[in-house]
Amino acid sequence: MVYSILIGGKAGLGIKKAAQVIATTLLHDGWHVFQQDDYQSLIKGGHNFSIVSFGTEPVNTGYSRVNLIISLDKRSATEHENDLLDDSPGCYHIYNADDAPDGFADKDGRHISIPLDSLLKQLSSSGSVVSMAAIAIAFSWLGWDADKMQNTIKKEYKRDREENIQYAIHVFSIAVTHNINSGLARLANHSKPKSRLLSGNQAIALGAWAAGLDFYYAYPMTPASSILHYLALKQSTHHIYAIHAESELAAANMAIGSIVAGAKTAVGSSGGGFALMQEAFSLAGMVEAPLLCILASRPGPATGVSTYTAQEDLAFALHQGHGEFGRVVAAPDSIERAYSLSAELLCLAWEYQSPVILLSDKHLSESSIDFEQFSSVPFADDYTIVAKDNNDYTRYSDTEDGVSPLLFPGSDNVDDGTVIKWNSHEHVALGLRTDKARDMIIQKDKRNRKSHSLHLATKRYKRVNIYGDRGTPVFAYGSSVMELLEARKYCRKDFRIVSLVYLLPFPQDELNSFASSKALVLEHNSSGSFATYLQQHLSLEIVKRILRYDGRPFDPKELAVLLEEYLDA
Amino acid sequence: MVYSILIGGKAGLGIKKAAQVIATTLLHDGWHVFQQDDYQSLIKGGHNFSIVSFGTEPVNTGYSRVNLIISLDKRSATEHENDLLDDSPGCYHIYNADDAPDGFADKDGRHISIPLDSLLKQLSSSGSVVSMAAIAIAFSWLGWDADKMQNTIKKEYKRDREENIQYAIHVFSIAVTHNINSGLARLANHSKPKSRLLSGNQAIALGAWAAGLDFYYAYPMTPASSILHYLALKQSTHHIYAIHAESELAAANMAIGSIVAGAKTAVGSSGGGFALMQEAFSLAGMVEAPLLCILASRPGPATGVSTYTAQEDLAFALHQGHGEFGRVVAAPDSIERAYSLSAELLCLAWEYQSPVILLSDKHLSESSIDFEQFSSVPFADDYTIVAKDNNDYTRYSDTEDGVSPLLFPGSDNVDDGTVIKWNSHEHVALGLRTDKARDMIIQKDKRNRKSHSLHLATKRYKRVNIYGDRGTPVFAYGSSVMELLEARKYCRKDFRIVSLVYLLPFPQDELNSFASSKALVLEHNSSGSFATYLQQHLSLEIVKRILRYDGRPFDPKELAVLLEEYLDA
Amino acid sequence: MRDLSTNKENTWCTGCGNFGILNAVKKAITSMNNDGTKLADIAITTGIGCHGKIFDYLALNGIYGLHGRGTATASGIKLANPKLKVISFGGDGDSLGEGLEHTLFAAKRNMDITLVLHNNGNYGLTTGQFSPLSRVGYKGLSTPSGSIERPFRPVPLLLEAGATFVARGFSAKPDHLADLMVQAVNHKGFSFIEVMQPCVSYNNNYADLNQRIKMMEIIPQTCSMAIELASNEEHVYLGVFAKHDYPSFHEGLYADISPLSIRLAREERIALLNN
Amino acid sequence: MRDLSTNKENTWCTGCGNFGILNAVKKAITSMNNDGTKLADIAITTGIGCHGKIFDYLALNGIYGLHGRGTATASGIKLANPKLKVISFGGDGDSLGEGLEHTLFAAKRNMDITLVLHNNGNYGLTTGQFSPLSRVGYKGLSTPSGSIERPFRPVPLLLEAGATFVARGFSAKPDHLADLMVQAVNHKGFSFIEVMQPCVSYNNNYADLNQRIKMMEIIPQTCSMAIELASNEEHVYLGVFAKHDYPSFHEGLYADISPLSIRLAREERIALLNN
Ligand SMILES: Cc1ncc(C[n+]2csc(CCOP(=O)(O)OP(=O)(O)O)c2C)c(N)n1
Ligand SMILES: Cc1ncc(C[n+]2csc(CCOP(=O)(O)OP(=O)(O)O)c2C)c(N)n1
Ligand code: SF4
Ligand code: SF4
Ligand SMILES: [Mg+2]
Ligand SMILES: [Mg+2]
Repeated sequence: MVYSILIGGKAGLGIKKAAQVIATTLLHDGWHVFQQDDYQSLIKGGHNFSIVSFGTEPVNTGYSRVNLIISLDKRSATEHENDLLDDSPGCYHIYNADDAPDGFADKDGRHISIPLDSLLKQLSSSGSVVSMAAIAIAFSWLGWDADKMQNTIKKEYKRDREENIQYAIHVFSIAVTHNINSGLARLANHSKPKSRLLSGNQAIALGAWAAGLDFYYAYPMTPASSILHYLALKQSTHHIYAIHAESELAAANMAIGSIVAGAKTAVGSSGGGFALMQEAFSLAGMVEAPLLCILASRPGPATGVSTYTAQEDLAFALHQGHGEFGRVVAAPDSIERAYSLSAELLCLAWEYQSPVILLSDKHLSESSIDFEQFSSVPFADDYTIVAKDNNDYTRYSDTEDGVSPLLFPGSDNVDDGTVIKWNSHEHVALGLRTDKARDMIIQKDKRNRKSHSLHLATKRYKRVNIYGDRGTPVFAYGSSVMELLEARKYCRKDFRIVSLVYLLPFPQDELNSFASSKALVLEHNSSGSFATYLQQHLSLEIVKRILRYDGRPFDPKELAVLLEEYLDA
Repeated sequence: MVYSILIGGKAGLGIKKAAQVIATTLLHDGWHVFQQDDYQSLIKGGHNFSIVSFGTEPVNTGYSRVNLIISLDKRSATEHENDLLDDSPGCYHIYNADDAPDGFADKDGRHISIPLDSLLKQLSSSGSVVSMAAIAIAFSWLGWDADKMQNTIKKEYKRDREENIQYAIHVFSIAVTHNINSGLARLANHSKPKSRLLSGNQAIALGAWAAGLDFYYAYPMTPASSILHYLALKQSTHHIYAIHAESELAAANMAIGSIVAGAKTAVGSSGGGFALMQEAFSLAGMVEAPLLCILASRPGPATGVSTYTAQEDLAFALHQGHGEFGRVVAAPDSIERAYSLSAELLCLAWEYQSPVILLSDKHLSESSIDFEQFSSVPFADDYTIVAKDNNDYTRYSDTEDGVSPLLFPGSDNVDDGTVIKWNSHEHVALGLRTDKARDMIIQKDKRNRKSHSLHLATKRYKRVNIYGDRGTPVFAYGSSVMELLEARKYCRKDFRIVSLVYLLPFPQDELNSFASSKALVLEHNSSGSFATYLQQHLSLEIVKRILRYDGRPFDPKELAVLLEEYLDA
Repeated sequence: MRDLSTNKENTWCTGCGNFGILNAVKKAITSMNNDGTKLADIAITTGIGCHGKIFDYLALNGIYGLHGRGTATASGIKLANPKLKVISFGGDGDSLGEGLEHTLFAAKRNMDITLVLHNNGNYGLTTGQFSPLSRVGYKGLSTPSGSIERPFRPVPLLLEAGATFVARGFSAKPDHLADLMVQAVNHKGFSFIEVMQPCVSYNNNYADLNQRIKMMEIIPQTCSMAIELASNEEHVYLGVFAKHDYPSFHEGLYADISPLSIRLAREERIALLNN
Repeated sequence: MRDLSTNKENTWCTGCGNFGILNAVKKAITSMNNDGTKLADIAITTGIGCHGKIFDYLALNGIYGLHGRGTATASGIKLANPKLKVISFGGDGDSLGEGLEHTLFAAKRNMDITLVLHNNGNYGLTTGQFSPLSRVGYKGLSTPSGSIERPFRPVPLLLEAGATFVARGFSAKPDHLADLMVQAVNHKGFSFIEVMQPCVSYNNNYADLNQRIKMMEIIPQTCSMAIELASNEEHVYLGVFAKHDYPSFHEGLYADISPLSIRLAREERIALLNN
């Protein structure tokens, strides 16, 4: 069973934080959790809501029809009026009596009002702590006691501690009188105090860091910004430097500079910012810079819809940058996989001196799950120990696998006799510019061989995940896989989820067995670019392309109904 | 028969200009000509050469094995020593006795030296007129007389006129004593004084202008720069404004601004600059701006090889810009077609309010042919006459074909009641920003319908050219088609050239009949991206991908030999 | 005059300085309209950020373009139709970070447009990161230990770049600001208004500004006096720092011709080509 | 010291000012090497243009990057390894046009790198189009009737942006220029040298410059004096216009730590994560 709590209200009230506190408390109790946040491009006001879904099994995506709704304002009460599950007992919509829609009343004993604002005013508070009410209500619903609530708030909120607690206790006691206890028992013996809430972007950041990341350059852009913010916070403990540059162009070119000096470096943005990095991305291809690029998508084109989710950038990622050069494009299909994939990609980039793209989307990047243990992941070589006598060193020596040894200016094994030259023009082995026909062919061939080596090397990782062992294959990548995994729990018909983590090179070996199958494809865009890409490599008979392009993730049960319909067809 | 003259020497000596003068004189005499220029990224020195090929039939590309070589310096004599046709009579290599390679001598009566520098010094000239020698030698070889030469020089050179003529006469008389007359008769009754030399970039510029272009924004980048230069020269006569902006980002965003104000506008660059325009390109998709983009390719990635040719940017052009939006990508397969295609694309852009890409390459953009008559081409509507009462106007009204009427601020049919709002965010019909699920779907669907309409509309133009009516199809696009056309003159085996002028939408109707055929593909890159693209849409059996990626065009006879080999296979 | 408002829900934080700017714009447009400027002849452009939302709240023609490119799109509009009065609204991140180049080149060219810079000292919309105008030590999500970069000085910078009208206003003084806007828009050439705009959520300097502002009654006589006043540490001077005459770019390009009005017809073009 | 030359054919026009700059660089590097700077600890970056070719003629470590992005790549190098002396060579189109933003931000941050600006008043390599430093009326292929834009004033502009060492040299005075280069590279913080560089092919101002140059013996005492001298219409002043102390960006970021030297090992990282 999966249960869900939705908290809705104005931006700026701390709704996301309240949801995080609830989710964290749940996961320490041993629950698996999934938190997703729906917010608008504004700072205060409007309508935001966060959903925490939890269960005894891993929860792969959030549910939009929920067991408990906490509406802090009128708009939330209206917008979510119909989001309460009606087939389950113990479901309640607690709304703010002081800011309720006209004529909104408890129709069925499940819509209950509490005067959240007037209670707050009684305590003559500033009003910014109204989200404490959400915590109080949730705790009461979960059957947790006031002590646990107090301790939690103490731990999680630094400011206005006393006020917060007083208010929460007040609301809690009223909630208790309404007897909204869900009856959910605390999980016996499953307490996991070491577990933590981890977002997709945190997983990406930490995976790259675990593999050796030194520098991160970016210009803020939703939904990639939190990578920058998170890494900036870690400077002193993790010795990672996160630099907010003057633009994406600056970020990408600075990143390549840092790579020239030997630092493991990544950049990240969303589509618009990544578009601005394209000349530099191509530069990485030419100079053979191992640049890890994180592309977290949102609906486009142009500025698009800044705070919602989409998978519109696949073809863009596959073909970015002018001219020919090799790359890898891969998309994590879970937050855990985001961690390991980010590490794998940094390693591939360095081993094969190539740009790589980690493709994510808002839903994966900004949602969070419970996470217990950081596994050991591949680590990128630092290439500081190479042959002693480097005086004949040439940056682009022509090798069999296309990979030329790396040396870095200023590093210990480099002396005054060495000359290390990287060049954005076509070049000879030494790194000096050329326009000669023969030289052009040599270096292009070298890079092509390297790209081939890089593509072969991806086979050492798990490029495709297949979930399930019978039924129609349903293809997906990125956060769509999370939706499918969760929907599968409710689907009476068998299906297999075929999840492409590595998208380029196309994981042909792993997928050949699906040739000529009937299949479904799920993706979050209107053009079916992923389905098209699949068909370019596999002769699939795609029975249905399930396309969603309104920026919202699927509710898993809703998706299950859709899947059943198409699986029957 | 096709004849060719090659002039080689240092940059800065006016070699290209001399070749143009020869080519122009030839075409006025009724010859078809093709001029191509091989130059390096430098201003003075190095090694440049220009080739003028001419014949009684249209010449589609230049020949690198030639009938007459004029080497102004040692390097040219060495580099082109083996470029003389050995199977034809009347072939000569005239080199500079004062700057000749050691031991270089007239082995076979065809390598003849003239002391070009000392002759010049006798006239105590500045030395910048040494290219006059080329004109003199060529005229002598062509059997033209000194008067014609004098008149030509007078007409074509404004500076140092007297010096030029004196020197040319001097060289001419010596050349005559060497009796290098090719024996080529002047074409009887074929004088075409109205004919002119037209480069690919001029054709592109004039085609767009003929269709109504008002503004051109660019930042110089070879091989696109000459569009900017050419249009800048035409301001007062043609009422076209060519603006050299501070960067490609500026150019593209200024262009969209001008479109908002109702101007027909284009931008142009090569791959690196176009990469910098990608965010704005996506903006054009979202705001529905009819932006004509000219992408003239050179070898990449990054800075690449700035003055040579390549076709590496097909996938880049097809998939550019983040997010989903429609576009057309088309590549002229001749300089004439560049003129009409440029016009067609501007019209399509405006009718369907979409960005379009004209894909060219250095060889097509910077080579020149004889051109007689500018045909009437489609003309882009100026959309200034719409419904009278515009007070309910909404920029993005939801229409059946996806095309919403256009109005421009400040234009005569717009009054104070009208509000015209373009928006880079997802928007409602009025152009105000939205993040609502329903609104997102409406506008995405509208744009998709429009893209479909746009794609259908391309059918009104000749999207595919098929040359020949039997034999194996050889697929190509852009300047590769010119090479094939010329090679076909020498190929003993029949083949058909299948030239895709419109690349996106894929011209399926025109090509379905080739499904399952054996085919060859010719393109100038190392990855075979065009062949891959073809196979994604047609089940071709590609027997051979002929890939050339050293920046140089094929010599047609050399290509013919290759083709024969593969056609036999 | 018709209403300048739209039906779009306003999503600025309560108390945000942007409200004052919006008011000032409406006042300025109303006054210009009274003086004969048609609404149809006004076009606005914006960048992306809290400031950019002003686009949605103004029933005026224009384009809500890309982050940082507002002066570029504005320049394009002006060049195509010089009759239009073009006003661009930019953020400090937008116009002096991502789009610095376009801002300075518009000034250099003396492009006849107006840039209203919403200087709230941070990136409001993306949750308060430091901006090119944030003070040293500013703590935002990307600079949790405090920014180590000195801010640009917008007025001297724009003057140096070539702006021919440079002023400073305050969102809490909408009448004064409206007056500056009218002057700026009527100025022939590039006009720049730095608007001090408190951001209640991330950089609430309202009280501080309110206490430090000082009105300039006249335009400083020399450029160096203007720079000194503009960068005074104690007072935040408001008013016009500099105004001088110089031909604007479009005049240099095509004098007083309106390019779209002298377009050649289809047949004229083909005839000219074959001439 | 080993030879600083490469085997790459030099393709600058005979008489080009770039030769003087190349000479000066070699002199400066030799002198720094004599004073203990290892060649291995120097890195150069360049933009694209005639100036950029200096990359190929110098046997020094570095990257020949993209047009306009030279100071960005230089900044990235410096941040990764602060031990390196990083010198960026830029063109006027490159560093003040396409890459203006990076140039001004490097100055703003007081990034400890040196920018040598090859001011030849045009885009040499792309056949002489006008540049951000071309005078009004300059005729190039993109401005056949003469440029209508006023040039930027590089010295005042960079000063305003925050550069802490600003100087001007002349390609025909390689000894003086070499000396400026040594000072600039040794300066802690962003150093900028505008090098007046005749372009014999498109902007041959050698004679004019030669006659107008004037050496400054001392650093002007105030910023406004510096600006006045730098923008003097009659004389082209050469020398150091300003030099002051301010912490450089990398010191602000991580003091005197060298980031790559304190990298955590693989196991330390996993352990820290699971802590
Ligand atoms: C190319 C690009 N990069 C990043 C963003 C994300 N973004 C939107 S607004 C903004 C900064 C806003 O700061 P500012 O310009 O000062 O505006 P304010 O919100 O403070 O008014 C950023 C980084 C974007 N929309 N486009
Ligand atoms: C993105 C991009 N745009 C355009 C170019 C073409 N380009 C190469 S050099 C150059 C201008 C050179 O001018 P400048 O920087 O002044 O250098 P100079 O040649 O005068 O030394 C241009 C426009 C390019 N390489 N990359
Ligand atoms: S975040 Fe700041 S600038 Fe943005 S709306 Fe809120 S107060 Fe205004
Ligand atoms: S074009 Fe000018 S800058 Fe370039 S090499 Fe020649 S003289 Fe030097
Ligand atoms: Mg701001
Ligand atoms: Mg220059």
